[in-house]
Amino acid sequence: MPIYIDQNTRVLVQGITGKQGSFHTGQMIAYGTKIVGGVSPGKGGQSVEGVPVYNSTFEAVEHHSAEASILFMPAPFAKDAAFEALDAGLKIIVLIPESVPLHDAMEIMAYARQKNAVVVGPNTFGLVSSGNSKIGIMPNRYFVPGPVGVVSRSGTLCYEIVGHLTENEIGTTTVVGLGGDRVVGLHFIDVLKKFEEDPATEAVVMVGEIGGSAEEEAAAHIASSMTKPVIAYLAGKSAPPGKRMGHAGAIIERGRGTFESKAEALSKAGVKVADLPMAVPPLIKTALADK
Amino acid sequence: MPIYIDQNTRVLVQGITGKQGSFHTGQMIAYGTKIVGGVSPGKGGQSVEGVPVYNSTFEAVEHHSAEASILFMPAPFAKDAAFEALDAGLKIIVLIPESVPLHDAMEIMAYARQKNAVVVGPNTFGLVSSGNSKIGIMPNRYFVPGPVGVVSRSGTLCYEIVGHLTENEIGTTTVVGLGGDRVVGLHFIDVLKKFEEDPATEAVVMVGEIGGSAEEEAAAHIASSMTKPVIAYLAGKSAPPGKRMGHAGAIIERGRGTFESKAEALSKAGVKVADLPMAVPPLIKTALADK
Amino acid sequence: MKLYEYLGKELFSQYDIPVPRSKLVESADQAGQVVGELGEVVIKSQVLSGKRGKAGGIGFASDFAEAQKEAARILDLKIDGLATEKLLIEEKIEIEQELYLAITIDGSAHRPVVLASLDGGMDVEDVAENRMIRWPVDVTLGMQGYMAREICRRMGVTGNLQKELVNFLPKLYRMFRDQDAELAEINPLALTPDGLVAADAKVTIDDDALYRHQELPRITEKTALELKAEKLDLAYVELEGDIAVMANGAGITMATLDMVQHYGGEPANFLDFGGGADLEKTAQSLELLLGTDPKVLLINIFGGITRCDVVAEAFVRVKENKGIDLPVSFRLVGTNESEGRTILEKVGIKTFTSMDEAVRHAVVLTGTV
Amino acid sequence: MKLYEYLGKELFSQYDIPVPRSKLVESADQAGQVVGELGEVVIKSQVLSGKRGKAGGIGFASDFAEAQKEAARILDLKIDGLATEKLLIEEKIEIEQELYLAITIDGSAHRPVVLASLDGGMDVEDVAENRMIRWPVDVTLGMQGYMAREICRRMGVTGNLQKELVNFLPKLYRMFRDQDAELAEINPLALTPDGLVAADAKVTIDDDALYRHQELPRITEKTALELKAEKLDLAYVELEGDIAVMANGAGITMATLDMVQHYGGEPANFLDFGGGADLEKTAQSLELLLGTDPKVLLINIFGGITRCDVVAEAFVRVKENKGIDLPVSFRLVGTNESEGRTILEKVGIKTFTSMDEAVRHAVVLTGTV
Repeated sequence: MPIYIDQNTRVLVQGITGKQGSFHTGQMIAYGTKIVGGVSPGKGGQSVEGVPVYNSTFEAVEHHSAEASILFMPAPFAKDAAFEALDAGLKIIVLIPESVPLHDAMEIMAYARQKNAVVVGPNTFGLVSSGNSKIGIMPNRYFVPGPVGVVSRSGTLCYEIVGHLTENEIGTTTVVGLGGDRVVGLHFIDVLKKFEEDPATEAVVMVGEIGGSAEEEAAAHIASSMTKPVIAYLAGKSAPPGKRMGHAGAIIERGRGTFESKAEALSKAGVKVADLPMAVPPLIKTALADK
Repeated sequence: MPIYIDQNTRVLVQGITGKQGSFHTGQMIAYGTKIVGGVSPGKGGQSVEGVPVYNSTFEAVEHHSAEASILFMPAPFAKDAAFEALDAGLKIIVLIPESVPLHDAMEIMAYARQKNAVVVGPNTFGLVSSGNSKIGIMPNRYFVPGPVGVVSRSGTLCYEIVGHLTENEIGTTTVVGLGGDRVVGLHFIDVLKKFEEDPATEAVVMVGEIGGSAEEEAAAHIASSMTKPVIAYLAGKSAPPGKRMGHAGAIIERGRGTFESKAEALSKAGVKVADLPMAVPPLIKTALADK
Repeated sequence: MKLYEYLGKELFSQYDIPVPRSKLVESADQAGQVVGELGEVVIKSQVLSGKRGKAGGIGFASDFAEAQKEAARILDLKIDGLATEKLLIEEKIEIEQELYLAITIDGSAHRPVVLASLDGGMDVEDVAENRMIRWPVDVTLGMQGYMAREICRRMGVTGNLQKELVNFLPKLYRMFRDQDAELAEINPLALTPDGLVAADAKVTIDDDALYRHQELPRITEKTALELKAEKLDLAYVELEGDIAVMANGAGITMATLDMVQHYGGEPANFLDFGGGADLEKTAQSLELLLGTDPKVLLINIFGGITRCDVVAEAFVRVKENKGIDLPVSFRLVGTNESEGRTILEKVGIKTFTSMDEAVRHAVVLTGTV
Repeated sequence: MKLYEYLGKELFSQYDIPVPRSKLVESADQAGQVVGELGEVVIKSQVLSGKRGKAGGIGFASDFAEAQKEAARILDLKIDGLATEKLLIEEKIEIEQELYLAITIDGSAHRPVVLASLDGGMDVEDVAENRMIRWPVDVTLGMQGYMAREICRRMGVTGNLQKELVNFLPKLYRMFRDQDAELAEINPLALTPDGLVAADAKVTIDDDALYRHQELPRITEKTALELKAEKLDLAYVELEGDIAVMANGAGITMATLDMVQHYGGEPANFLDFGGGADLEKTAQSLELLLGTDPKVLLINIFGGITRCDVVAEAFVRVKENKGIDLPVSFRLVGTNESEGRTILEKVGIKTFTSMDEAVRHAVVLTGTV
């Protein structure tokens, strides 16, 4: 039983006529995603990769009763588009843009809470129900079905690790990109809960990084509520304090958010922390074998 | 089974140390209301009519796990107090103040919707579960138990009509004052639904007036969904257009909200419209006898 | 509080909402002079009436003489019974299309609602239901870009006009919210070669929120007596009849008037002196009513917070100090009823316990039935 | 973007938040002159370091000579490696009590959070957990009066100080929201006989929202090269080692640095050239790295949106145009991998498919292991 999305999830692409939007529409369709419509104000009536384009999200929802939306647009326009998606009743919103202002992101999350909607991102690669549907920008070929759930704060590093799993013939149930920003909609705990409930998921990989306290909170949750094995990889061990390492959230500030604090918390919670990306598959194999 | 409140409902009084607040605290206790605490910023530690006073609603809720609150304060402070009550988790908020700014009232209602709370008023006399509990400023003696639910936009006129019922030995289940303002929390339809579901209520009296469209909407609801008999009295038949008759909502504007439109809509819905307040009890008697 | 058109437009300008260039004048000569500055002009009476256009309160001129003549004509006019004190002289704008746009409050949804239509210039009631777009506003969200775009879509507006409206609507909403408006209506909203221009402005500010808008002038449509009552914090409305009515509560007062009419009488006023009034306020209410020179005085008291003895004492005080030499019909029930009755009986005033009887008696006293 | 204290205080003043009277100066003589205007003063280095006080960056003076001397001393100081360019000279205020007050963003709750403590003057980490009140703010509500009162209650603040704080907090929140701040910290917040005064100001503005704050000056803590990278829209951070690292994605870049260190090497930098970069941007990234004069170049490409052939072509272009005369360890997998490999082989560059091997090779190439 897939979590969040499955092969029947009806997806809109907001900002479908842009370069990124149109390219990834094609990629998502190729993966099997049910893209039912696109939105691009002023360009209604066109079609992209065979998908009809509408002037407003309301209009697209009226025609296609969509449930999810993926957003491609410059950051200054993300809030308006996300609010429109939420107001139009969509329940899964994947925010691809990076550099969304923090206060905009907080307002989006507050409105999503009111609407009981799930926001993935911003600054995420999206999420994929392996073999079923992807709403995101991840390369298609690495995401093949299997028993492992993956949740990650970063993109390419996640592909790297999923790539190692794939090489080792270990597939995934669902892979979720939380996004690299300080304020994002989904956190490790949200996804870990879903994996715990998902009968298809036998083990979990979490890909964390320095900054914030999401990994420490996840550790507390795992210790108290997870029965499935969790393997972690954490990036940023070598990062000096006070330097933001690309991601808005990846910074050691005021002594908080260090690699050591995260690794220690996770280890205490029974999570095996891999010291290298390639160390993840053996740990997963052991975990799966121990079941 | 009482609606909204019963003899166990735990009530706070916000603005308890003021003249109105302290007087009505005594009156409510005399009626049987479970007043568990009062709030008056800066006056925590005092006691009014034996009720402990706190500096904040949060503090009062912490100590007494209250469910409802009645607010006495000048209109400019009503919004802050109502938000505090909602934020502190109270689910029934009775707003006594009149002259609350419309935009403040709209913001209160929006927040109450988020919090799944019921706001009665503003500019209401409150509500009473006859013989059990009252959260309001209505005179105690007219509200005796019986089979009739009453819902009214105005105060003294409602007492007049309930007085006529009492003289005729017809008691009430619950009496709800909606409030005389243009923006109020509860509307006729909300209360009519509750009366329809309430096994103790055998017939309903609604006391309406000119202005707005609440009576017309109620009529549509009654026609489609009410099985219990409804008797109405409408004030303002003689009011000229464009003159606001005391209540903020009681005005015939742009040809809307007239007595005739309301009376016609209600009659069509099968509601008997009394031409005088004293004509209500005979109509109710007939309705109860016809059951 | 309704604002004159020119004040509404001053508010619009504060929010960067385009209005025609204009001058406010008070005489025909001034009107004439303005033509030199603005060229072809529209001359508009500044009265608070929706019937201004139909009543001839708008004129056109392109030179001094024309403007002077039209202005003089309008200044002489009575519109809906109202005289014109100020004229707004506006440049004539080139209108390509007329829209209707308003934000008002939908009490039953307890929300603001945007009303927008391509049928500008018509009265709001005359626009076909399916041609009037209604967008309820979530006050926690306000008016955001996507909402404006969606309103445009539902109106069938595209292209340049859409861009204009998407820019325009959030400004109007901000004004509506910030200024505690209960109505902000622009009819027509004119599409000109330079973009959208508010050709008219009907703005009403919530009276209960005026305390936070000290910068706004105070405009009243009330009579002198109504103003006096307002100062005393009484809800008072002048009517045409001869039975002065006083009661405690808006609903019961309305019901009393209705009953007066039901029995063939004509109420002279609406006076709700509220719940829990003290002796002073009650006495002032009575004095106010006596000043209106009615034939009969009808007092209807159902005492809840209001104490019957206080009302009775106030009555006696006014009777002794000022004299009450007209017939009185007095209904008195509720809190401290018997004390009140005793006080009144001492000065020879009989009271009723039934509202019905009291009203019928009042009508009889007018001698008209 | 971190603001200097004086800029933070300028923002405070815009929101009616009291700050001490002050003058900004750039020389010791100017500092001396200011004493005449302000009386007893505090002289504060305007550097972006939390260690200013401990490093001697604050002085006191009550006359010209003292101020001149202290100012000169501070201007000569290096604080956290930073020189002082400006001094803020403030009137010395009479402090009755020192509080801590901050608003920051709690990422895990995706909300702002107010931090308030009676233990002002201490570092935020040193305040005992139960003495630090945390109030998460619902952004749809903002900071309302009752919340400020409740924060006071939880702090144990009553009386006059409560009134002051209830007035103060909403202003600070409004500043925080309007200015897109991610941190607004006042430590100490001083209670003086005239009320609360912000004795310090640490304000950080969200870089991603700077585009809507054109009125704010641009302050950077970046090196020249980091600034150059910023202009090219690259995430670049200078580090101390000798292996220049370039990868596509923040997480993978961090992981690459970690692995370099794991195998005993030292990275010279963090350079994430992002996903889907074109030939131009990729070439610019390479040129930037070569300009830093590293011993070894490590390129780690896991192509998703990023195309391997584009990266290879960019490499060849830079190699041919500018020359790349240092050893390179190149990892290349993903989209158009074989095309990329072919292009590189033509110029004699061998590639790895394993990140692990590529990193180990890079470390070996430094000759330090």
